[in-house]
Amino acid sequence: MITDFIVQGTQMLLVLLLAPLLTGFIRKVKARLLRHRGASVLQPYRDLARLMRKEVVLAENASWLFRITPYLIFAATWVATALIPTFATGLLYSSTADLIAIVALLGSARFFLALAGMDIGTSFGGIGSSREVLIASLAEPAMLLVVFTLALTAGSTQLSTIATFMASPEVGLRVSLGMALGALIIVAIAENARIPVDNPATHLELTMVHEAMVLEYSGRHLAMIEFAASLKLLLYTSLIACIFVPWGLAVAGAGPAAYVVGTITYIAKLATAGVLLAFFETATAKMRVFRVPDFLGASLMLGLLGTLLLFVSRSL
Amino acid sequence: MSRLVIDIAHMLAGSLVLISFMMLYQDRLFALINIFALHAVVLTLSVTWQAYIQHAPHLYVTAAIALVFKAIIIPVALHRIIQRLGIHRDIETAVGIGLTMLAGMALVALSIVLMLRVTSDADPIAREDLAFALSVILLGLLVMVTRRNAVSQVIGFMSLENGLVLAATGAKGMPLVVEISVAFSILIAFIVVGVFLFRIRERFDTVDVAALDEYRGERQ
Amino acid sequence: MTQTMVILMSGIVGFLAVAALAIALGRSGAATRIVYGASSGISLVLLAVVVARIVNGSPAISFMTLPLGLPWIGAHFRLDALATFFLIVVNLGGAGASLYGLGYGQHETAPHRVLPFYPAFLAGMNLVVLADDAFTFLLSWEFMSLMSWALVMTHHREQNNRRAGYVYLVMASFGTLALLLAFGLLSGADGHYSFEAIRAGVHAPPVAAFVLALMLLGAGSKAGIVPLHVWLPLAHPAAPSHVSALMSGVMTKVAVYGFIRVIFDLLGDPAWWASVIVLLLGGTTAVLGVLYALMQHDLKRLLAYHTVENIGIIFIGLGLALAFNANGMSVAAALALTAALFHVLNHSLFKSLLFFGAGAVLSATGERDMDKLGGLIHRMPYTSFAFLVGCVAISALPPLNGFVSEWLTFQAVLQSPELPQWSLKIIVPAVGGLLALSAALAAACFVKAFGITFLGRPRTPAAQHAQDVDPFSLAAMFTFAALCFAAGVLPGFVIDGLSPVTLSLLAERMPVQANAAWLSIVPIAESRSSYSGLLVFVFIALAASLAAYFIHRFASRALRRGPAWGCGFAEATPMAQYTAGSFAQPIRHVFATLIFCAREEVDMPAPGETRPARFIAYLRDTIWDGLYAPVAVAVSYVADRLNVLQFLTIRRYLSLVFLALVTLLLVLTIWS
Amino acid sequence: MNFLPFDPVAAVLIVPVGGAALLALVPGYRASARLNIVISLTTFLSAVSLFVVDRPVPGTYMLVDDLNIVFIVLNTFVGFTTSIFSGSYIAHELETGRLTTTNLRFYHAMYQIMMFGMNLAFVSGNIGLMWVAVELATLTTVVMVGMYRTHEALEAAWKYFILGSVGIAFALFGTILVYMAARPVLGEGQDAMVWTNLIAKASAFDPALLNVAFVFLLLGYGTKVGLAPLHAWLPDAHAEGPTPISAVLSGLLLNVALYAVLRFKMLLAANPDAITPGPLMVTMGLVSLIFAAFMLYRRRDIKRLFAYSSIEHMGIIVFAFGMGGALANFAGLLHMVMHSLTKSAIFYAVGHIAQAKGTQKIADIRGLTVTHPALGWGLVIGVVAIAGMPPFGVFMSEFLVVTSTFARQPVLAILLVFGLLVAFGALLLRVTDLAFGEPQGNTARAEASYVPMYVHFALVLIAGIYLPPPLVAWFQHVAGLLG
Repeated sequence: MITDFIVQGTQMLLVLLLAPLLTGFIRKVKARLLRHRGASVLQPYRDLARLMRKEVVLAENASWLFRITPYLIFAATWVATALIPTFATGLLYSSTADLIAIVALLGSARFFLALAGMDIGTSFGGIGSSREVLIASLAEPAMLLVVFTLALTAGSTQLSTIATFMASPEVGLRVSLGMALGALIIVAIAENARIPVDNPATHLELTMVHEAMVLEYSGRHLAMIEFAASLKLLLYTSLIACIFVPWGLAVAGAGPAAYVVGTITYIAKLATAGVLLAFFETATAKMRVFRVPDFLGASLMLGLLGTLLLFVSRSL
Repeated sequence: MSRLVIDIAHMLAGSLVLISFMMLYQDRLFALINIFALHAVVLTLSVTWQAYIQHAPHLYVTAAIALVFKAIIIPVALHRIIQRLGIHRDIETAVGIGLTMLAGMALVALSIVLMLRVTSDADPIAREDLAFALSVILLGLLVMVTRRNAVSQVIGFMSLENGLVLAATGAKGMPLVVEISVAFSILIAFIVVGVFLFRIRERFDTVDVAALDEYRGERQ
Repeated sequence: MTQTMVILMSGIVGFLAVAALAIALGRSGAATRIVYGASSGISLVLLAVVVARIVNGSPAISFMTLPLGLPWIGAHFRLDALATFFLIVVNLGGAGASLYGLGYGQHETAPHRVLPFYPAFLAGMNLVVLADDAFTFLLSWEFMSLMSWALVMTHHREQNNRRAGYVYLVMASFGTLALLLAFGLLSGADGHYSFEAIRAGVHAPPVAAFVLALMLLGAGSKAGIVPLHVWLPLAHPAAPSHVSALMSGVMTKVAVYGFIRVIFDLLGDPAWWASVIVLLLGGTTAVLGVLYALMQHDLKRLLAYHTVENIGIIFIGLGLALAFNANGMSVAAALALTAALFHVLNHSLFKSLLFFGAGAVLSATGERDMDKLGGLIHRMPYTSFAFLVGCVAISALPPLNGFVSEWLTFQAVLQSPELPQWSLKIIVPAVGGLLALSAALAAACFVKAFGITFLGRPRTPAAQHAQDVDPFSLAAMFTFAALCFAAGVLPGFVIDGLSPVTLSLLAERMPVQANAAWLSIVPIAESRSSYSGLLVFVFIALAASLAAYFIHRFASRALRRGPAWGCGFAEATPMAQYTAGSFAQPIRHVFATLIFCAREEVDMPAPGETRPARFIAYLRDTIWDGLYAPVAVAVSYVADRLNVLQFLTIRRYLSLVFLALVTLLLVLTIWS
Repeated sequence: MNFLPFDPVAAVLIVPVGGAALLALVPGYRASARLNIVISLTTFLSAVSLFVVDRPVPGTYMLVDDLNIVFIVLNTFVGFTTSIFSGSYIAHELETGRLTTTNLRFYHAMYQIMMFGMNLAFVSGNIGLMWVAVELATLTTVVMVGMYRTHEALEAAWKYFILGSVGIAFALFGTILVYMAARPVLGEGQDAMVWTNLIAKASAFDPALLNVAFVFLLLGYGTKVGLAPLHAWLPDAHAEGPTPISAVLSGLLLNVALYAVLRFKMLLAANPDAITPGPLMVTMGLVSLIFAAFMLYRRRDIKRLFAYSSIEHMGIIVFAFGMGGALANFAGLLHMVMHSLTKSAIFYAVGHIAQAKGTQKIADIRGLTVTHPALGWGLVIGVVAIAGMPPFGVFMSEFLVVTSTFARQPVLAILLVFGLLVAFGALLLRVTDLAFGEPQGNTARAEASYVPMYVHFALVLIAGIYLPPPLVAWFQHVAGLLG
């Protein structure tokens, strides 16, 4: 019991610690790929600290909603992330929410972010929110279809169960799982506002989505949001990791040794994911907003096909 | 009951039908009226005959009414009306005479088929009578339907009613026959007077039914 | 007949008495307070009675027969588990709406057109749920429609409201006639109208098929299944807001009740393919409903359309239940049915709440058009908070109740692999996808609804000078908000409360939730899936407050108000803010181009021209144009053709008679 | 035990006749209007006494049984309420000068004669007598339809007269045929025309003859029922005559004719070999229903609108009897009663509305519930009731017809439902215009007698929820006889 508690706690802290690092790491790699030296890997931590110390400049007509939103987003994302088996399955609170609930938690975060974008009443906030909900309205179903595929394969929506199942030899290689992976990656890119859907670095008004929503935020609020963003990125990477490369995950109740191994493999996975993402982002260009639906539609199709092919492969 | 009796009844009833046919192909009002008078006379005869063979004295009353009222009063009245109202004398028909005749044939055939097949066990007179009565009724209706002007329609109706009387008298021992014929005479009187009244009240310029239909709700 | 029944019946009689009283009181000022006070009182009593039944877990079914209705049958009433649950829904909504009405009713311009019908409407809904024979059922059903129609006609001087009332009542009686036919089939030629008799009877497959179709037409048209939904977005907004709340939140549920009662209870077990129809209808309804809603800029109409979406979700649940039940998977069936019923309860809660909010906005600003509102969160903090809760709940976001029922539905969808039929194997996940899509779109829809109405800067003086509403309305809203929260955080109790229903209809129930760890809910087994609204809430609350605490404690807490940054663009006029239309533009571009033939027309003046640039967006309601307009055209065509017969000459009429006679004689000749 | 000093049946007939004579003499419309009410009330009371005294033995001419007892009482009741309504209606007509006092003498006398005719038709136990009575009633109404002497009125009366006369002729021929059929069995003379004998011996009659007879009777009396395509007289007669007459026409005369048809249907039902009249009646009923339903859409005149709705309902009733069977027949009988109560009430409302607004054009009447709440809501209630909405009585009958039909003849039921829906659409459309919206036209208060209207509605409402057992028993018995 106690150990479980400790494990859960460390898991929660671990994700907090690793999230900015991952962001920084990806930036570093991208910079390298572009032959810049790039900022230090620890830069995100510094940014967060700086932002937190700065005073908040709040628009006159900002409402209470605008002020509490950052904390809500952060909390929701954090809780969601904390429920994903990073280095060990069968966490104490894993029964709190299954995969569907995790998706929904992110949904709540987005809901409030979109509202906050509209609170000041600037056109940019409007652009951001309306585009964000458009993307979400396609990404969420795609995500859920991926969840279906997994759940129908593993017979559960409980991440730990899925992970253990995927680790088990009986999975084998399945077309539908491949499709699910593809869909999930597309969703992850869209959800984290990465190229080609959105560009985390740009502030070019007409193209930005996420940045447009948070345009009015400053100081600690902005810090919370940035933090939440990087947590989300971590969440998706570790989600993909724990589902599709579940190896090395420590089983609940295993000794500390297993946990250490789990942690190391986990970090390794993150690193590879980061490098891959960086490669991808440097290789592709940002697409027009109204091409995004097609992009996501593809993932929707993949998800659906995955679900349907599942039965075919079952029946074979 | 001797064969002769039946034949006479048969003959009279049949001639009624024949006269109805004559009405069908009349195209002049006065001629039509005269023929109707003839119709009434024949009816009188047949009713009288029925009264005689059924030993039903009250039928003589009916016969009398038919004679006086239909054969004399009404035709005269109609003549008057036509002159008074200056209705032009020839009847514009809605359907061509020939077609009307054919329709008449069909109707007679229909009624005979229907009736003969019906009362196979009833006594022959009644049967024949019914058959002819039905055809007279249908022919009368046909006249009403195919003629455009009110007078000829009235005549059509009256011949129809003659058919009824024929049937009623043919129905042996039927009560109320006299009352009914009286009632009908009154009805017809109403109609005729109605035609007349409209004229007097300056309501309608002609008694062509089409003219009545000018005044119709919802034509605003 | 038991004491409970007596109380319920006297309550209903009480409603009718209040209606009579309202007529007597006429336009007197006190009328509003008296009527709504009495109504809420009675509803609360009825609510207490039925809730007590659930709490005591008394499974006994109470009957009552009155010497009314059809003479040789009498009026039967029956209170079983299903009825109990729906009575809770009805009277909860009734009590809330009446409470709200106490305040909102004061703004009513024509109270004498509302007060007599309002309690009668409540009585009608209660009667439908209690009725236990076909005649009583339909009588109450149609009475309910009639009373709500009268309420829709309250503001009859507006052409649109009259049209709404017309379309509504015609659709309603269409539905009733369909139900008539359905019951005609069920009760047979010699009229076994009592539900016992119908239950006892065996219904051949074709009969069952017809009944299902007719029920989908009858109950579906009242619930608002696409394409029978057209009356709903017209009628619901036209009524006074608390009535809209009742119509959207409760009356549609009564329709769902009718469907469940007939299909699950009276008809026995329909064949599996029945579920296919229900599922597909549910899926389409859900998605189309929310898309319609997204296109609206009238707040109440948006809510009304959104009701269509939720009905779709409920019917998806019912369809799943049918599918599993037909294949003997009663556990899964119980799960699906529970999900559907849970959503019934949820929707009645948050839809009423949202309509209350819309009504508050309406009475504070006199506006229903979102494009004329904005920034209300500053002027009406309480209303906007309650409305926000409603939005979060209806968007199916944890930890509120909307999420729980949709989560359960998803869990039911995930049972599909065990289904033997291939078509179901394929369709169920696809429908699950539709469900997910509609959920996501719903979130978008309510970001828009709340954002445009309450956030940003006020677009009109009306919005600028709005004041928060009276305590009664607020009380009603906050009660329902609290209920949404409770149902979301402690779903286990609701599920256990629903178990008698599933037991009575499917002879199966979901596992007992009350003693699950951390009050989490476990549909099948914890290893498969589980969710704990309580923990999620606690964690979020903790995390948020921790973060806030640490930052304020150890980092800065300084704050300065300044003009909005907006990339340096000074915001010109509030009207330049994003409007409902512009917010929905991307989604319209993606989805509606196909479904609503949406077109956009940009008219940009050449440089130097002084005329303003124009942007016009065209939308067509394809369903109306494709389905209803033709009917209207056809009817008026036939009417015109036949109308000639009013203007014939006497001779022609005579010829008609003549022809009739000859035909009949001919028929006779040929016949014999 | 017959403790009454008088014979109710005789009273029902004699009172109106005497009244007519009296009214013909009384000058001054106030007195005569009051007298009219008193006479009608007396007739009604003596009819009610039929409930308490034991029924007279069926004689050669008179007959009181389960079928007609209800209709006699209903008839006299509506006659009574209408006389009240007519009182206030006539007053207004005099003010506007559409009628003169001399007209009124005639009017009141005729009114009572008409009541006499209808009562006679109901109590007569003899097909000949019934024929005479129905025709008497018809002719009197013809005269009253022409009362206003406008072009339209005279034209309507003329049309009614001609078509009615043809109907009379048919009915008579049918009657003769029935007599012919009965004579071989029952011997010559009156006996062969008495209901009780006819029914008793019907099985021995020549079926083929009965068939032909029924065709003529159906068309003859059907003309007065207003079944399409024999309906042509009905809308204009309703629209152009004084409204009390419209009320009586729709409420009572149609019932009288229908009653006659029912009697003869019983006759056929009692003869095993005769054709089942069902199909004929079902067809005519459906045709009338659907035809009238569509006609409702293009009506511009408020009284003509409800006249067509009467055709529609006659269609429903005839359909119900055509379907036959315990439920449908019961429904038909119930529907007859409900329709005559509701429709006459509607005409009361319409009469006052037309007077208050000074027009019968639907287009000129708007927002009645605002300007004349009592009348406006009365109209709404009436339409709701006649459209078969609960909790009114028509709903029960329509419920029974539709449900019992669908189980036996799905297609017919669907046609029926289609007709009902179309008709409902039209009526609702009109009443929405009439009763709601921005008020239009004259908004002066109408001095009207609301009592009769709302009494009728109250009765219909009660009947929709609770039917008194004896009524049910009688109807069920008759339903059995109707086969």
